[in-house]
Amino acid sequence: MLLTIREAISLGLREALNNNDNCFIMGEDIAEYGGAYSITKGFLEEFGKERIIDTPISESAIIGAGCGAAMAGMKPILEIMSINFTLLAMDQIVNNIAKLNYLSNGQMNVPIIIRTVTGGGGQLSSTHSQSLEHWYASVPGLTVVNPSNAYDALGLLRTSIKSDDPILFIEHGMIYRNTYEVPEEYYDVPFGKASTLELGDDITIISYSKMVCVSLEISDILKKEYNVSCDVIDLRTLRPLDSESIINSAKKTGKVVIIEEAHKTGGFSGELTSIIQEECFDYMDSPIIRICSEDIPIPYSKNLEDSIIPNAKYALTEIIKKLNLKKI
Amino acid sequence: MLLTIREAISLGLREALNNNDNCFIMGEDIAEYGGAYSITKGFLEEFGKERIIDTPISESAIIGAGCGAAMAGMKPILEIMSINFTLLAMDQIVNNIAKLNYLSNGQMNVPIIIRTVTGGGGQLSSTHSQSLEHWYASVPGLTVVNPSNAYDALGLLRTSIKSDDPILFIEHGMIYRNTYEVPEEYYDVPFGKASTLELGDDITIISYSKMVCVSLEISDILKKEYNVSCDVIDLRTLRPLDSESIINSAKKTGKVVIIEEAHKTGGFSGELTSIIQEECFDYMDSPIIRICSEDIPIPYSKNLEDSIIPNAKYALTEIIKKLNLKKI
Amino acid sequence: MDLNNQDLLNILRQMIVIRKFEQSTERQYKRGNIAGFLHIYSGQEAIAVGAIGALKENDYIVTHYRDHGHALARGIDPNLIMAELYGKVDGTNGGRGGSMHIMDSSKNFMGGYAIVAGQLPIAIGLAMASKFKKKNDVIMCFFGDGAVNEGEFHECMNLASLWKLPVLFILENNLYGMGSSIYDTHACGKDVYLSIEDPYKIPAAQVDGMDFFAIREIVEQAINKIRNGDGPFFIEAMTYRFRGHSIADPSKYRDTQEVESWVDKDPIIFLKKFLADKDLDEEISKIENEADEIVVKAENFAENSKFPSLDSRFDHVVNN
Amino acid sequence: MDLNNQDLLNILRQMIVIRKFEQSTERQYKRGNIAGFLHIYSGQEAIAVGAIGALKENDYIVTHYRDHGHALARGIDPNLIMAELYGKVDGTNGGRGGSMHIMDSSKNFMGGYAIVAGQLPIAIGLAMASKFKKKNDVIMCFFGDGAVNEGEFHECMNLASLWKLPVLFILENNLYGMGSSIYDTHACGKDVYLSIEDPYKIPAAQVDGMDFFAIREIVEQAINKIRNGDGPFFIEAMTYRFRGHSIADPSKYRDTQEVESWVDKDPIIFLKKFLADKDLDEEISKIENEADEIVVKAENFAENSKFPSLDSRFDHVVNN
Ligand SMILES: Cc1ncc(C[n+]2csc(CCOP(=O)(O)OP(=O)(O)O)c2C)c(N)n1
Ligand SMILES: Cc1ncc(C[n+]2csc(CCOP(=O)(O)OP(=O)(O)O)c2C)c(N)n1
Ligand SMILES: [Mg+2]
Ligand SMILES: [Mg+2]
Repeated sequence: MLLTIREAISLGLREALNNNDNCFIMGEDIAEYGGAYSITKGFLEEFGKERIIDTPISESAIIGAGCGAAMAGMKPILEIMSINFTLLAMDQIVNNIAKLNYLSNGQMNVPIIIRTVTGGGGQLSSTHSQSLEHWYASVPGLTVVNPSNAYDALGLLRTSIKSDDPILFIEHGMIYRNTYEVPEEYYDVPFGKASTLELGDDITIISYSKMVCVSLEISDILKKEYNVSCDVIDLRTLRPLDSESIINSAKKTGKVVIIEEAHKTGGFSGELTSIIQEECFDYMDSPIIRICSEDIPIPYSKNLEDSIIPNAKYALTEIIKKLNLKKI
Repeated sequence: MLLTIREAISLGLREALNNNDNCFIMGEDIAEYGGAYSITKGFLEEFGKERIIDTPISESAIIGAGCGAAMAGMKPILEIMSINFTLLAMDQIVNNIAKLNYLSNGQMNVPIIIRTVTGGGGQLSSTHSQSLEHWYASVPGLTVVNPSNAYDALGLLRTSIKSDDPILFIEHGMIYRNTYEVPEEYYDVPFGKASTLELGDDITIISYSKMVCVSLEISDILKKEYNVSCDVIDLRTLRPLDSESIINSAKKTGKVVIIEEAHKTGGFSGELTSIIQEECFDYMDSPIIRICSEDIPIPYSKNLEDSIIPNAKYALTEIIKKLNLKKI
Repeated sequence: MDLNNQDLLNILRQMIVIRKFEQSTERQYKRGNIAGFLHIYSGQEAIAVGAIGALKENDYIVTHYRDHGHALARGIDPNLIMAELYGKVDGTNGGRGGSMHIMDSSKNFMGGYAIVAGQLPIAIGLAMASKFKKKNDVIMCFFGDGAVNEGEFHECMNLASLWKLPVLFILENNLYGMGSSIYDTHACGKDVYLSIEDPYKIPAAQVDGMDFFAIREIVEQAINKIRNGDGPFFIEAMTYRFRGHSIADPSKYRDTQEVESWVDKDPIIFLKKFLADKDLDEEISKIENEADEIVVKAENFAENSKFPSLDSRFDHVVNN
Repeated sequence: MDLNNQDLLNILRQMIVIRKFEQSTERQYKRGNIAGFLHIYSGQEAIAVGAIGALKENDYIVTHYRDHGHALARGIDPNLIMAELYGKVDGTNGGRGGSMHIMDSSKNFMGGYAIVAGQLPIAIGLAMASKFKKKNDVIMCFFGDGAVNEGEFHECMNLASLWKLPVLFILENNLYGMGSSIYDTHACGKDVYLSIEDPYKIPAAQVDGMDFFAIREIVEQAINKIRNGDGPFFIEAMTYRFRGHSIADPSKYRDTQEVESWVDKDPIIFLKKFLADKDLDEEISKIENEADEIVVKAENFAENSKFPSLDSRFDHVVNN
């Protein structure tokens, strides 16, 4: 069936609610309003207000409450409208949700899913356009999921629902409407397994979330116009990270490009680079190329925003220049 | 004069209060109690309660208030007992303090200093032992200072006080008592200039904060027992970062070790590695070595904590193994 | 409050300019000249105009993302505000902020903030500075009913009271935070002011937010007390937004009867009625025309302004 | 509350065990067997014993870092608690938590939390689960007066009330948060309960925290109401910590007179006085001896337990 990412996520949430009586959804304006991104539209009518819970604007208490409910055997799915607002609940996520299993020596599980929306591109200015998933990906105890398409969104959501670990399920606001073929029959997508969306020999392109779309666009042009074939690797989950796929591909191609929406300095691209240079030192033909947002707060003005967040044109220019590619 | 880091910081704060009538200090238990780490002991008596302000336990409002005061021409110095507690004020730091200058197109300065304490090693368990400075170092707009000794602490604090930018001044709880020679006469230490504490030819060791002590210990042993000489680079400020010093040293030695207390995955070591491999690709003899805390919440038990946070013994073992060094 | 006819006409003019400005922003959004999030102030004009008009030049204002009305009431040039909405270089923030972040430090208009309740601590800090410097400046801090549920709100009430800070908190209670009714999100229901005075020892009052005179009166009283050194004051102005939460919101969660009953209390019509027997019809229709002109001028100005140059994007990330 | 002599002796015993346990932890800290932060509960025993004793097995408890008293009152083996303080593998948390994080899920003791107010949202969530599953379990949530100033506290009061959750909030108001007096940090002064009932519509009461009977009585009433489906209840127990904030604190900010006046109200002496004319002297001195033995046994147990193996450090970071 053809599904948008939005529909795929809605479908997965419906499944979770249908299959698990202890599963409930809560968040700001998710019930009556249907969610800021309409993911839970109609859920209130379908599942009732005990399971589809509108909350006050109290991110910290809400996320902490999700933690407590999970500890008591529930399966809470929280929606936080924007990853920017998770900053208000950072303490609950990092100090309680991520650590309780370890701190209690395995006595307490926190099987919570926190769904939120990352990224810029909507002219929402600097406080509403950040990509912060790499911070969470650096916290032991968390699982960080970043789907780039409807197939993965549904498959990873199913795995999230089965998991007993706390999960940050991070959607990108600008690709909700992208449409993909998704099987009717049940499948899921495991954590820690990247997917190779294109197979090639010359360059490895690593990305996740919306930047996968950019990667695919580039890979296409590189093939057609430069006769260069790429492995396009979609990490799918930042934590756990599929180092193996990255390493194998880097060893094969000897040339790696990482495309990430986070600011360059301190983004996850540094981690990826480090792993590759640690494991593939002798295989690399040239420096790993990082294509990221510039180190500038994302401004409102469209031309400025566009010039800061990576797009295919910019990425291509960089790659061609740095790898000295020639048109056929 | 001989000063501990604690004394150097106290001295710098006294200077600031004496030289700038608009400077005030606020934080939890900094006045009457003298500060959780006794940095502001005696300040209340010396400067009065209008300038040495005890606050309720309200991190978000306090830090945001510092922002507002700075916008109105004050020079607020805030103390947050532990970098772990800054998570409760993350939104104010990241969305207001870091961005207002940019967002207002230069109309609004936020010349605030937030002093806080990072690191583990005190058996404070997982919520009180984190090293989170690399998160802040990834935020455009912030300046992130991590002194490793009394000379730098005082010199960097003086620069922080003169700066019109928002500064996170991050101290390490386990080295406050270390003693150093500090000049009587005025000096300061600029941002974005690393210091090379040992000069060598064979290996570049990069670190900051407490891990500089570890680096110096290792460098000493490497020289004496392995006849290996090291550049020991103390970054001093993570943002702005002195890429130049790093690059020059890496080009010279061709071997780089980064020692950092943050968890390995997603720490700042990845950023450093990336820069080096981007700029010194052809100069590197072997993969850059990252020595960091393991990806585990820091537990209370001393033997576990010690096994997770890098120390000289562990770092040395790693370096010797990875670089295949032989005793003389 | 001693207002002659000319004063009243000025006030009406301000309110009409805001209304027409907002109608323009909606149009321009649909044409694609404005983007991002856009929150319309229509219906709440009496509050901005009533409150801000009582301030002196040196006083400060902070508010939230629904900030066009406050900016206009503070006398910021509509051209610059509109240019900001268009993302142009002549905008108040040079196009970096957009609708949610109008800032003009030359008018001590310290900005719109887009994180709910995030501006309250800023107000606390501005007030600390005012007090520290013995300047007697008042800080006027606007926010919505949704902000009351953020913990930060409470931290700020406590600090303002403890330190007797010169802040005038103005809650624009339009009964909804996005699609959520205050009855579903606030334990004590709509009368928020009742939960301020006792726990925080901050004098608090509720006022009809559609009635310019009621607002101006209580605000003047409050400002007097604040300048007198009595510490903070809290005003809850009951109001309604005539449009959806943002331009993307069809506002289906409110029933038409409710909406209509509030539209009947339109603050502009209210003020016009008050002026009805003063023989000012001609002046009023002149005002309407002037307001139209102001808005058209602003649109043209914004249209003709340039986008910021790409090179400028690096400016002001840091100073040093 | 219907307590015979045996019950009362048991209660006294619990309080004495806590006191002697705390005295032991101070000694062992000085000897280097315990490290990190250590917060002593001495002086507040009547609250933990009075409140927790009124719970059923299925009820839940969360508290803050000053948690030894609550853990002991819940019946967690003192050996395991002491082993945790020693950082040993037999500790409640296998040595991973230390003093601030005693946890025992087999007793629904969901732990001590070290971020001020961080446990309150957890209580909200446990209560949501209880309500959702129609289990009628009560969640007892302890916290200090300092926690009241965190925004999270207010968010949680609002949620508990809005959703009528089965939480019993117990504020142990010992008048100080670290070195800060509640008068300097809380706008409404020491009587926090006065700022709960009206704004949040949560019934609230203040009680003498040194008086076991007063506590048990109000807690039983509160639990009855909560189990009855009436929603949350808030108790402010006025108390005092006899020692510094933590073992590192010489507590110079409190004057001796104040300290002495509270030591005169020692909850253990209070209970002993109540028992004075019941001819139980022999039993009581037996209890004192037993308590000594329990503590010595715990020390020995902890001493003899092993440190966790280094390999085990990877366990439970995640499940999958
Ligand atoms: C911390 C945070 N949470 C959520 C949002 C999303 N959001 C934007 S406005 C809004 C409603 C606020 O309502 P209210 O304070 O009543 O102001 P109004 O829009 O009614 O003027 C929400 C939930 C946000 N911007 N910040
Ligand atoms: C968010 C946060 N801020 C600050 C601290 C440091 N701190 C630990 S305990 C404490 C005082 C808390 O006082 P109170 O809640 O009254 O509890 P008490 O210690 O008196 O039992 C402070 C400030 C912390 N642990 N967490
Ligand atoms: Mg509202
Ligand atoms: Mg206390």
